[in-house]
Amino acid sequence: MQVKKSWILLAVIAAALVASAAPAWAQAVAPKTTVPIDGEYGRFFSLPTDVSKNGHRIDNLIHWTHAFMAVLFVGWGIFFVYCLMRFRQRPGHQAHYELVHAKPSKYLEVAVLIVEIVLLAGFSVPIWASVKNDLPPADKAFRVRVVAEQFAWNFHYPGPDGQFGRTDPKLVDTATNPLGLDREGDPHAKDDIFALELHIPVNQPVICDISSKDVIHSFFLPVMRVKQDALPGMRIPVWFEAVQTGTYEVACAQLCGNNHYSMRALMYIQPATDLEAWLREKGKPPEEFVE
Amino acid sequence: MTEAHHHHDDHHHHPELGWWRKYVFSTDHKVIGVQYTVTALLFLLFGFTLVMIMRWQLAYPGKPIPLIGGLLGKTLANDGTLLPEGYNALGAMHGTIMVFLGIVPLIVGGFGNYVMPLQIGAPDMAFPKLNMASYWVYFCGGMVMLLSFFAPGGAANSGWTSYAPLSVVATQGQTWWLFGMVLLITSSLLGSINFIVTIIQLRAKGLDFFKLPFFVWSQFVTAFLLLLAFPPLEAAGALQLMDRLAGTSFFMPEGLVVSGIVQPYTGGGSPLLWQHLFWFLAHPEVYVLILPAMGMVAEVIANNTRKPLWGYRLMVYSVIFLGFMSFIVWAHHMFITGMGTRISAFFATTTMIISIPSVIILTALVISLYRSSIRYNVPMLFALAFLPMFAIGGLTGLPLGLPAADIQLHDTYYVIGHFHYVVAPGTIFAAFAGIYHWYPKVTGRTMNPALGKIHFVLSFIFINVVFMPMFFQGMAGVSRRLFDQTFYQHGLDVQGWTQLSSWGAWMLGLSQVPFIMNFFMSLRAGRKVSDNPWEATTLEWAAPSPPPHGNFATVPVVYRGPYEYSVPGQKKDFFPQHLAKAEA
Amino acid sequence: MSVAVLPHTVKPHPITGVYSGKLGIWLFLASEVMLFGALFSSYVLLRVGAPAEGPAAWPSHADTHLSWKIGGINTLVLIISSVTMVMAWAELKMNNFTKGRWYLAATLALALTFIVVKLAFEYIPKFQHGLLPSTNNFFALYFTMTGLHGLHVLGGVIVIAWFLLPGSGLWHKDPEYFTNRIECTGLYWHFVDLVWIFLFPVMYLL
Amino acid sequence: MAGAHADISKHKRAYYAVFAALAVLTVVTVAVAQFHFSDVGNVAVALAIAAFKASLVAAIFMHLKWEKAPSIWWALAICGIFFIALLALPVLTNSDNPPQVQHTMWDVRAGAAPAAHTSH
Ligand code: HEA
Ligand code: HEA
Ligand code: CUA
Ligand SMILES: [Cu+2]
Repeated sequence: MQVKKSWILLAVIAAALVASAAPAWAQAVAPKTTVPIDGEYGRFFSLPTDVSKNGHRIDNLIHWTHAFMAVLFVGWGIFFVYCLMRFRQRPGHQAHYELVHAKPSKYLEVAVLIVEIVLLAGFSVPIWASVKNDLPPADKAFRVRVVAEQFAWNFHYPGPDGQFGRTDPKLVDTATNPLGLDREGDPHAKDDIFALELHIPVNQPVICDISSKDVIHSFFLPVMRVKQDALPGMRIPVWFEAVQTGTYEVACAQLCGNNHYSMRALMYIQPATDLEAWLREKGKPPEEFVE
Repeated sequence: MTEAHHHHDDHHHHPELGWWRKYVFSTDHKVIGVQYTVTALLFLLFGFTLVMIMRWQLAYPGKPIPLIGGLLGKTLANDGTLLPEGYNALGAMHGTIMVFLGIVPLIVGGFGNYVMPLQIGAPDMAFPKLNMASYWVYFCGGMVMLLSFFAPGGAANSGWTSYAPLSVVATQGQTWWLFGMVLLITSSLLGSINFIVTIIQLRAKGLDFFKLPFFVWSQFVTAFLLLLAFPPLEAAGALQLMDRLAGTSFFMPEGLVVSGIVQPYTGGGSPLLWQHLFWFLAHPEVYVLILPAMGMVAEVIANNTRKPLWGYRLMVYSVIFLGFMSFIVWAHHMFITGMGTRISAFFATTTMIISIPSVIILTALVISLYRSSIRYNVPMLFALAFLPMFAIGGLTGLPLGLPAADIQLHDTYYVIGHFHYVVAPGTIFAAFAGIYHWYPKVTGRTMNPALGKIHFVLSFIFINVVFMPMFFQGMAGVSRRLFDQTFYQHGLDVQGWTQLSSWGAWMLGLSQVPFIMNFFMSLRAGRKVSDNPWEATTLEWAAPSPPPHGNFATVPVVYRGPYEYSVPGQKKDFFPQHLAKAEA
Repeated sequence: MSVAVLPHTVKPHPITGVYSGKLGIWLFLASEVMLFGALFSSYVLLRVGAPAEGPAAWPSHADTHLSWKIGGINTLVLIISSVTMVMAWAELKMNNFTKGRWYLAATLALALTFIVVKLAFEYIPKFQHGLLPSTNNFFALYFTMTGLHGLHVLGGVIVIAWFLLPGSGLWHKDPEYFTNRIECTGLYWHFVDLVWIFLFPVMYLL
Repeated sequence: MAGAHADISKHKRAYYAVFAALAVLTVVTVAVAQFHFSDVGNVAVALAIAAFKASLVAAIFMHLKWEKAPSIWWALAICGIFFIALLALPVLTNSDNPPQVQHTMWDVRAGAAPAAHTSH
C-alpha cells in the first residue's frame, strides 16, 4: 500500500513538471527566411520531401532498417516487460538456479546477422556504388562546381563554352573574385558564371564537384538525399537528378566556424528553358558577376 | 632482502601518515577511487550545465538567457545572449568534458579503481604510486580544460572532434584543449597499465579468469582499449600542436584561402589524416564509455535477480570480441568524406559485425531475468532502465552504419540522438545504478531509497523527453552544432520538438536535485548497514564496509564462480565466492 | 610510504611467470608502438599523397640535407648503448654491482652523446640554414618524429641517471628488486633503440 | 627469466653477437641505399633490414627469445594487429577514392577540366 502511494505521488509530480513545460513548448519562433521554401519537413519522425530520382532508394533503406529495428525492439521489449511483471520478488516465489536453454536467442542472433547482411550487401553497397561511382556521362549531365567557404556556398558554372576556367588561390578576392577565376589569362574563364544560388535543371542528371577553400564543410541537400563533405585540397563529384521543380535549401552539415549555422543557400530546380534564361542573364555584363 | 620483508617495513609506516598523504596524495586505490568519482561527478554536473545553457539558445534563439546570462562573460555572450562562438565553445567543451572528464573518469577511474581490486581480492592496485599519478595528471588535465575558458577567444570551439583545418586556424583555446588532452591521455595510459597488471597479477587464490565478475572483465577489456587506442590521438595532438605552433602542414592542404587571405602553409597535408587518427581513438573510446557500464549493470542484475547470469561465458567472449573489433570500425564516422565503395563496404561490414556481440550481451542480460526473482531496489531500477535505453541507442547505430543511409543521417541530430541514448540514459543510468549499489560499501550506509526512486522516475521520464525528439529533428534533416536551426525551413518546422527537448533537459536538471541531496545527506543520515547489505556473492562484499587499508581482514580464497545465487539445496539464496562451505 | 603488502612486485608470479613491473613496462611499450605507429602511418599517408610538384612536393634526397654519416654514427651509438645496457643488467644479475654500475654509466654517456650529436650536428645547423619544421612535410615529420624519439632518449637519460646515483641505494636493500628495475629500464631503452632502427633508414636513406 | 650465472654468461655471448650483426647491418643498409633498384625496391630492402635488426634487438636484448609469460605475448600480438591496421587502413582509404575525385581544388596549372554543355 505504502509503495503504491509513493508511485502515485511520483506520477503526479512528473505530470505537473511536464505540464509546466507544455505552454513554453508551443512558443512560436519567427522564420528567418523570406523566400518561401517548398516541400514538407518535420512531420512526426519522417524524412523531408524527396524530389530526386534516386532518393527513394535511400529512403527505402532507412525505412526497412527502422522496421527491422522496431521489430527487434518490440519483440525484445515484450519479453522484457513480461519478465519484469512475472518474476518480481514476492513471498513464495523463488529464482531458478538452472539456466534455461535459450535456443531461440541463438536463432535470433543469427537472424539479426542475416538481416544486417541483406541490408548491407543487398541495399547499402549497391546504392553507394551507384551514387559514388556511376557518374552519368559528361555529355548528358549538367555540371556545377561548388566551392565552400566560411560562410557561403559559391556556385561556379562553366558558361556557354562549357569549359571551366583556370582558378588560382592568388587571384582570390572576397569581394570581387571569390573563386579566384583567371578572367584575363584563361579564355575559358571569361564566360564563367558565378552565383551564390544553385540553379539546376529538372529531369536532367546534375554533377556537382564539391570542394572548399578553407575548412571542411558539408554539402547537404536534404530533399535530394545528397550529402558530401567539402574537403579543402580535394574536389569530389556527387550527382543527382531532380524530378520536381521548386525552391529548396542547401545546408552546411559540418561545423565550419562561428557562422556554420547560417551557411545556407537556395537551390532552384527549374525547367531547362528557365535555367538557360537565368544563365544568360547572369552571364551578360561581366561587371555584375558578383552579386 | 626478500620481498615480504621489504614490504613489511613499508607496511608499518602507514598509521603515521598525515592528513595530506591519507586523503589528498594518497596511494590507496579506494581513496583514489573516491577522488576520481567526486571529481568526475562535478565535471558531469558542469558539462550538463553547459548544455543546459546551450539548450536555451536552441529553444529560443537570440533571446537573453534568464538568470545566468549575465554571468557568461564577453567571449561567450553579449548582454546575456549567447554568441555563436560561445555556443560552439560550449558544445565542444560539453563533448570533451562529458567524455574525457566525466564519464571515463567516473566509470573507469572511479568505479574501476574502487571496486575492481576489491572484486579480485587484491590489497591494492599493482602500482599504487602510478595510480596516484594517474589521478593527479587527470586533475591537471581537467584544470587546463577549465582554465581554457579564460583564454583569449574563449575555450576550444571546433567541436570535440577538433577537425582540422578548422581547429588549426582556431583561437588559442584550441591549444589549451590540445595540452589538456595530452594530459588526459597520459593519465588514461598510466591507469590502463595499472588495471591490466592488477587484473593479471593480483587475483586472489582460486580466482581464475572465468570466475571473474563480469565487471572486472569489462574493465580489463576497457583498459586494453585505452592502452592501445589513446596513443594515436596523443600523436595526432602533437601533430596538431605542430601545425598550430610551428607552422607545419600535417593537416593543411595546398592553397588554403581563409577569409580571402592565402594561408602561409606550404601544404601537402591531409585533413583526413586527423580524422583517421582521431577516430582510431574515438571509436574504441565509445566502447570505453559503454563496456564498464555494461559491467556494472551485469553486477546489479545478477545480484537483484538472485540468479546466475545467463550465458556468462558467452558474455565474456562477446566483450573480448567487441573490444577487438572496435579497433577496425573507426572510419564509419567518415563515410561522407569521399570514401570509395570498397573501403566503405569494409568498414560497414565490421560495423555490422560489431553490433552482434552487443546484441548477445543485452540478450543474455534479459534472459537472465527469466525465471528469476527480481528485487526492485533503486540500483536495479536504473540497471533495468539501462537495457531498453541502450537498445534504442544501439539500434539507431545500425542505420548510421549503413553507408547509404548515413548519407542522409550523418551529422544530423539523429547522430546526436543515437549516441546520447547510449551514453546518457545508457551509461549515466548504469553509473547511477553503480553509485546506489556500491555506496554502502564505500560509506557503510545506504542512500535513501525513497529519494532514489523519485530520482529514478523523474530522470527516466525526462531523459527521454530530451533525446527522443532529436530523432525527429535528425530525420527532418536538421544538422548538429547549429547555433540557430530556425535559419532553415526544415529547422523551423521542427522547432517545437527542439523546445520540448530543451524543457526536458532543464527538468532533467531539476530531477538531479534529489540525487545530489541524497548523495551528500546519506553520508551522515543514511541507514547503517552490514558489510553485505545486498546479500551479494562477489568478493568486495567480503571486505568490511568501508574496507580498511589493505582491504581484507583475511586474504580471501575463491572457491566458485561469481554469481552463485539460489543454489539448490542451500539455506540462503546466495553463496559467496570466498566461502568454502555454505553456512548451515 | 604506505603501500599495502603487494605480492609479485619482485618475484615472478608463479602462474603468469612475470613480476608486475615487467608486465607493466611491456604494456607501456605496446602503447608506445601505437604512438610511433601513428606517426609512421602519418608518414606513409603524407608521402603517398604528396603532390608531384609545387612547394608541397616531397623533397628529393639531395634537398633533405640529411647526412647519413651523422645518422649512421648515431645509430651505432645507440646500438652500443643497448649492449652496455643489457650488460649492466647481466652483471647485476650475477651480483657484480660495481661492474653493472660502470655499464650503466657507459649507457648514460652514450645516450648523452646521441643527444649532443643530434643537437649540435643536426638540429642546430638545420635551423641556422632555415630548414624548419614548416619548410615542408618532410621536415615536419623529421623534426616531429626524431624530436619525439629524442624526448624518449632524454627520458631514458633521466631514469638511468636516477638508478646510477640516488636510486642505487635500493641495491643495498634489495638487489633483486634493483636488478628488476634495471631490466625494465633496459626494455624501455632497447625499445628506444628499436624505434631509431626504423627511423634511420626512413629519414636518412629513403 | 634465466636464473643461473652460467645462463647469463651464455647470454653475454649472444649480446656481443647481436651487436656485431647490428653494426654490420647498419653498414649494409647504408651501402644498399646507394643503389637505386626501384622506388618500391629500395623501400622494401631498407625496411626488411630494419625489421630484421629490430627483431634481433627484441629477441635477444629484450629477451623475447626466452620470454614465456603468455600475458606479454598476448599484449604484443594484439598490439601488432592494431599496429598493422593503423598503418594500412588510412592509406588504403585514401587510395580507394571513387573515380573523378581530384586531389586539388584549384586549376592553377594549365587547361581547365571539360564540362558538358548546359542544354540538352
Ligand atoms: C557509448 C557510446 C556508443 C556506443 C556503444 C555506440 C554503438 C554503436 N554506434 Fe555509435 N556513436 C557514438 C557513441 C556510441 N556508439 C558517438 C559518441 C558518436 C558520434 C561522435 C561524433 O560524431 O561526435 C557515434 C556515431 C556513430 C556513427 C557515425 C554516424 C555519423 O556521424 O554519421 C555510426 C555509424 O556507423 C555509429 C554506429 C554505431 C553502431 C553500429 C553501434 C553498435 O555497437 C550498437 C550495437 C547495439 C545494438 C545493435 C543494440 C543491441 C540490440 C538490442 C538490445 C535489441 C536486439 C535484441 C535482440 C536481438 C534480442 N555510431
Ligand atoms: C559521455 C558523453 C555525453 C553525455 C553523458 C552527454 C549528456 C548530455 N548531452 Fe551531450 N554531447 C556529447 C557527449 C555527451 N553528452 C558529445 C560528444 C557531443 C558532441 C559535441 C560536439 O558537437 O562536438 C554532445 C552534444 C550534445 C548536444 C548537441 C549540441 C549541438 O550539436 O549543437 C546536445 C544538445 O542538446 C547535448 C545534450 C546533452 C544532454 C541534455 C545531456 C544530459 O543527458 C546530461 C545528463 C547529465 C546528468 C544527468 C548529470 C548527472 C550528474 C550529476 C547530477 C552530478 C551530481 C554531482 C555530485 C553528486 C557531486 N549534447
Ligand atoms: Cu560550412 Cu558549416
Ligand atoms: Cu564509432
